[in-house]
Amino acid sequence: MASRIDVSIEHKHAPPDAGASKKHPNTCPKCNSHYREDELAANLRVCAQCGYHYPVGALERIEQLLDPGSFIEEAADLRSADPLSFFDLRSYKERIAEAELKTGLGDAMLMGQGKIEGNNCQLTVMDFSFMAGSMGSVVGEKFARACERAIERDVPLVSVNASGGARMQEGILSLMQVPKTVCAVENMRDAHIPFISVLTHPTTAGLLASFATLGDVTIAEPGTLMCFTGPRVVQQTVREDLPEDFGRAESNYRFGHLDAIVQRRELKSTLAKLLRLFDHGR
Amino acid sequence: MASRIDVSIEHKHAPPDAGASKKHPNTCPKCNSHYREDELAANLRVCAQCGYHYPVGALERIEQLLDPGSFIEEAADLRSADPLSFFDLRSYKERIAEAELKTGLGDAMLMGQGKIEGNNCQLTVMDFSFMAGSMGSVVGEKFARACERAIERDVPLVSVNASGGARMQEGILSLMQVPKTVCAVENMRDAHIPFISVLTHPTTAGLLASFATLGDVTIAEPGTLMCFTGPRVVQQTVREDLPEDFGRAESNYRFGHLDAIVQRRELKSTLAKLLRLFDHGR
Amino acid sequence: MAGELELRLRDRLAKLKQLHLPGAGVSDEVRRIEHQLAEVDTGDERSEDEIWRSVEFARHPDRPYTLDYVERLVADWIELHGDRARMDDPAIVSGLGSFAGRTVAVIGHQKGRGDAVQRVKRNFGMSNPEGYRKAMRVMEIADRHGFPVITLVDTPGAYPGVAAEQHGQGGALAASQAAMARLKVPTVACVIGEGGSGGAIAFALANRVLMQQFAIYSVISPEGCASILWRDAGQARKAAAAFRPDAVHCLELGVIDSIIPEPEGGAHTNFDEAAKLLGQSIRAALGELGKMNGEELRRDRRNRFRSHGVIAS
Amino acid sequence: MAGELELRLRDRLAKLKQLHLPGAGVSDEVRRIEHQLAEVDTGDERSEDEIWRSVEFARHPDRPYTLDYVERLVADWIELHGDRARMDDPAIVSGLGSFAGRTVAVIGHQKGRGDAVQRVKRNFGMSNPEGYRKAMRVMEIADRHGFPVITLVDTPGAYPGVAAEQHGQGGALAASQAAMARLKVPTVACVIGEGGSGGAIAFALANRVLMQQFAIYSVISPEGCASILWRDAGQARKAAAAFRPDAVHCLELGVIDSIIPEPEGGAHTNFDEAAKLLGQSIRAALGELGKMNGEELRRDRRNRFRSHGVIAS
Ligand SMILES: [Zn+2]
Ligand SMILES: [Zn+2]
Repeated sequence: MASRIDVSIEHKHAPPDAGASKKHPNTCPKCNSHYREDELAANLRVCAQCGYHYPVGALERIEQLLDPGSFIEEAADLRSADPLSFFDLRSYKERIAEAELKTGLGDAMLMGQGKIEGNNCQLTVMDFSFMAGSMGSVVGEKFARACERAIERDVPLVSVNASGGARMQEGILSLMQVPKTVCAVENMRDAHIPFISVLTHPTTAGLLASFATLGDVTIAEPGTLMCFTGPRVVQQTVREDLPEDFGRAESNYRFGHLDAIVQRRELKSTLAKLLRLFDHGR
Repeated sequence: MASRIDVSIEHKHAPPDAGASKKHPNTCPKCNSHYREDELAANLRVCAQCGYHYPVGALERIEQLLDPGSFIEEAADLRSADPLSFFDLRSYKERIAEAELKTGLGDAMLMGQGKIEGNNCQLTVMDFSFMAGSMGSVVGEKFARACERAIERDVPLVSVNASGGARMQEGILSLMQVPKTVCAVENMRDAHIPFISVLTHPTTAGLLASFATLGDVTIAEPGTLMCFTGPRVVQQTVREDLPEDFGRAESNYRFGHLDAIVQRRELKSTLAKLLRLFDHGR
Repeated sequence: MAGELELRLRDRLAKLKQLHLPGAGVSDEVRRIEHQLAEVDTGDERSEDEIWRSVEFARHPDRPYTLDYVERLVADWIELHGDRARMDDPAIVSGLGSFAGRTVAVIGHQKGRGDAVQRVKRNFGMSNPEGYRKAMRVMEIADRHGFPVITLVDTPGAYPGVAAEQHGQGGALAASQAAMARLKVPTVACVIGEGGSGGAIAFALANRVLMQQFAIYSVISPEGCASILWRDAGQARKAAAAFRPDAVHCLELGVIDSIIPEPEGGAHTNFDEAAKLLGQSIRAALGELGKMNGEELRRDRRNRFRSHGVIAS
Repeated sequence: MAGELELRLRDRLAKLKQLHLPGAGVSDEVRRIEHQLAEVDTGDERSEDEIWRSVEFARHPDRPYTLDYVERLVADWIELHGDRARMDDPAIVSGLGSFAGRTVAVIGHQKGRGDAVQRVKRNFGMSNPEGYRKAMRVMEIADRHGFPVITLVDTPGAYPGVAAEQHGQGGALAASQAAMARLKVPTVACVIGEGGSGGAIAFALANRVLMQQFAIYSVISPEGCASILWRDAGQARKAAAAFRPDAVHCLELGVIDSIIPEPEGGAHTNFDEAAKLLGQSIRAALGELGKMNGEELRRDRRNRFRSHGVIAS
């Protein structure tokens, strides 16, 4: 059993262009253009020079997508427990506390209801900056509740995803969020509730193996890394160079896994169009 | 529009080892062994030397598979009309009459009920020697009725196929047998009637695009050519050498299109096993 | 030709009214033939030249293709891509949009227009199995959300390539039909150009099958038929005259429900007018189907195809 | 360890009996915990050594694999091959057979035994997306014909290859779970060796999830966890002790429904005995499920997974 192949569902490091750089966060990692914070925010955090899509936090994403003032957050009080009393180099409790401080969020997902160009929907938005957007019990529970609310209210669910995978500090319970959220989607499906999944950089591992790929319509922002196993682990396994856009939205689109790649500036209008279409069939 | 690519669903000539040879029909086209008629029949028309599966006519196939005396033919009186008054080098009427004389059959399919190792089933068996097993209105009608009888009697359907495709002398009506038989299978499916499809050399074109690939379980005899477009036409299109077993059961098995390749000597017991299994779930 | 066709239709109608074929959905057939009789216009038996003109118009490089109609008839169009397994087949387009005020799914073959590069890019409208699998995915979405499905058929046939065979072309064509047979939403298929054999029928198992005036619909291409039966592909005109892939003949045989008129001189002479006429016919067909529930739509569709074929016994 | 586990279970049970979590299927959870309490055997908190023994046994090259159990437990076995699109994945076996007098579908990961060639042939039990698609096809057949589905889980994980990613590994894992969530027949999943993350969960969305005594079930391999969190794959033992992939811990968390005993010294020491014990547990689980109809089975299954997770709010 000496040389086992590692098949973790978690890719091992933050993906290359989401924080690994030592540059100022407002400097474009692709073309080095630099922007003032207000400039960048006004341009939806897209590089005006080269089109690079910077990461967007959950709160800012909600501002970008929802009609002003329409968002009503739900299940905001949910917090992670520490069922395994998990301790590696530091304790899980400490990591959580740090993430809360850094992001101002209770966990890696915001959930609630809102309107997009006047169309009601249930919404989940993930934030990669909270422990790499990892899915533990809180993310799983919020997503499951979002599905239940969508059914109760008879409105579509829009899910904006960004995640490195399962939150391994919750051990097997983090894996259980995968089937739990799949079941939640299946309940929506039986109730004929539309589900639109939006993949943003990066959406990988446990997220791809659960609800993120189960949308009626699945779209991604340009450049989104969306792979089950991360490029580093795949390369380690196959021991050869990977295609340049391996695992990216552009490659996934060619291989038939995406309905569309949508520029961030078109995301709101695209979602509104989809919500209108799904509404007019009912 | 000079160099159109031809995409006929009918492959143009009888497949290489089903009659093209000028050898005596009891001489093995693979290894040249020669058998007396009674020898060959006793060995289910399989070459004792090399395992080559000779073609089997519908009546002999029924003898091989069904419990003695259990077959009751149905819809035996159906005959082709000539809706287009079709005439190419000869008239369709003349071709039909010749096929009837040559084979003693009314068309390219026998249909009825019977038992396999005591298990009741509805059965359709095709005969390639009747106009290359082509599917016109009679084959379509017999197959549709077989599905209806299977539903009425609540017994599985076993279909033993051998066909070059649609019978183009019936024009667009031959194409209509494709969706007609698909609908018949869908009605069986809704009624939870098991359907086992057996592919024998050759089962191609219109047959593959209709009921032959829609079995709950799909098996083939070794060497069966089972392609939608024949090798000759494909080669003409791609202008390169085809893989040696292109379109054969062995290739289709590797590519995931067959549940099993079953030797003729095992076919009866395999069908019996499947009928038992589907019966014990009910 | 209406004299001849009308006689045949009336004859068939009379026979059907006497007959009780098991499972043949006779009353549907009667209804359809009555409808056809109302649609048939006057004229004589089609000549070899007239039939060949349909072949040429159906294949005309300037003929409107699926996306030309989508552009003119469908609002809020969003194309849905990919089979979720291996590729996005460019020879087939599928998507959602708003037609006559209601959300529909549109699925069609797509030929490339213009230079060789564009035509090759769309593979001449010849799909790989993955294209049919993409279409089935979109059908399933439409079914679950109650969107009617409109298919636009325009293909020389399924692609006869090595990978297409290896990836299960025959099975994909069958599965696509099975998926259409299963839908609980209204479905309308329109042959808008070449209705080429298996590749076409995979999208044509619909409640209503319409055909443009100069479209063709056939089990085999004229060239293919000629080379098999006459052993000479050059006899294509003769073959076409023998199996008659034109719309009037298809209507005569009850294979289609009605003929959609084209602009004088063919659809390629006036895209807007062709689209308007196509849209009207689809709208009318969907209107008729609107009264049926899911189970009735399924039964209607399967009975429609159950009745095809002519038997002498 | 039962002292500790028993206390936790009783504590959890007490809490659940007071609580009303929305949608959490509390009464099912109560029933399950009561069942677990009855099953727990006595012992102390597992040591690092004991947990590592489970890792070693679960991966033991002589451990019985899916087909070893099929051979011993299933009559009239017929393996069903192929995804009907691209390949027959040898890392997954699926088929029909007779178990305890009734037709069932069995689906499982399959490792190769013996030399490197055999092990590579089965790709070490690591499936490509096509393998999950084959399994879904067999699930659908089982569902339509009313055959219970038994899955045997034994994989280091889904295959981390280039083509696997290109052909949609993540989506296939999700789709396989969705298919299992949809079934209207009883389903029992058994972790018989390595229950490795996504590759395992794709077959584990069942009404009852059982686990052999020395099997492991985890979100990540000990080596993977160690190399991420400790930045040193050599710390695998320590990582395993931290996230505890052993059966007792999984039972403690309510992730599995019961532990299937193995022969003294592990399943690899006595295939027949291991198979007998596995067969008894599956039979018992199917027996329990036999009383539910299709809708109840679906609901039971989804409620089962709805309750997983621990939240502090
Ligand atoms: Zn830039
Ligand atoms: Zn021989």
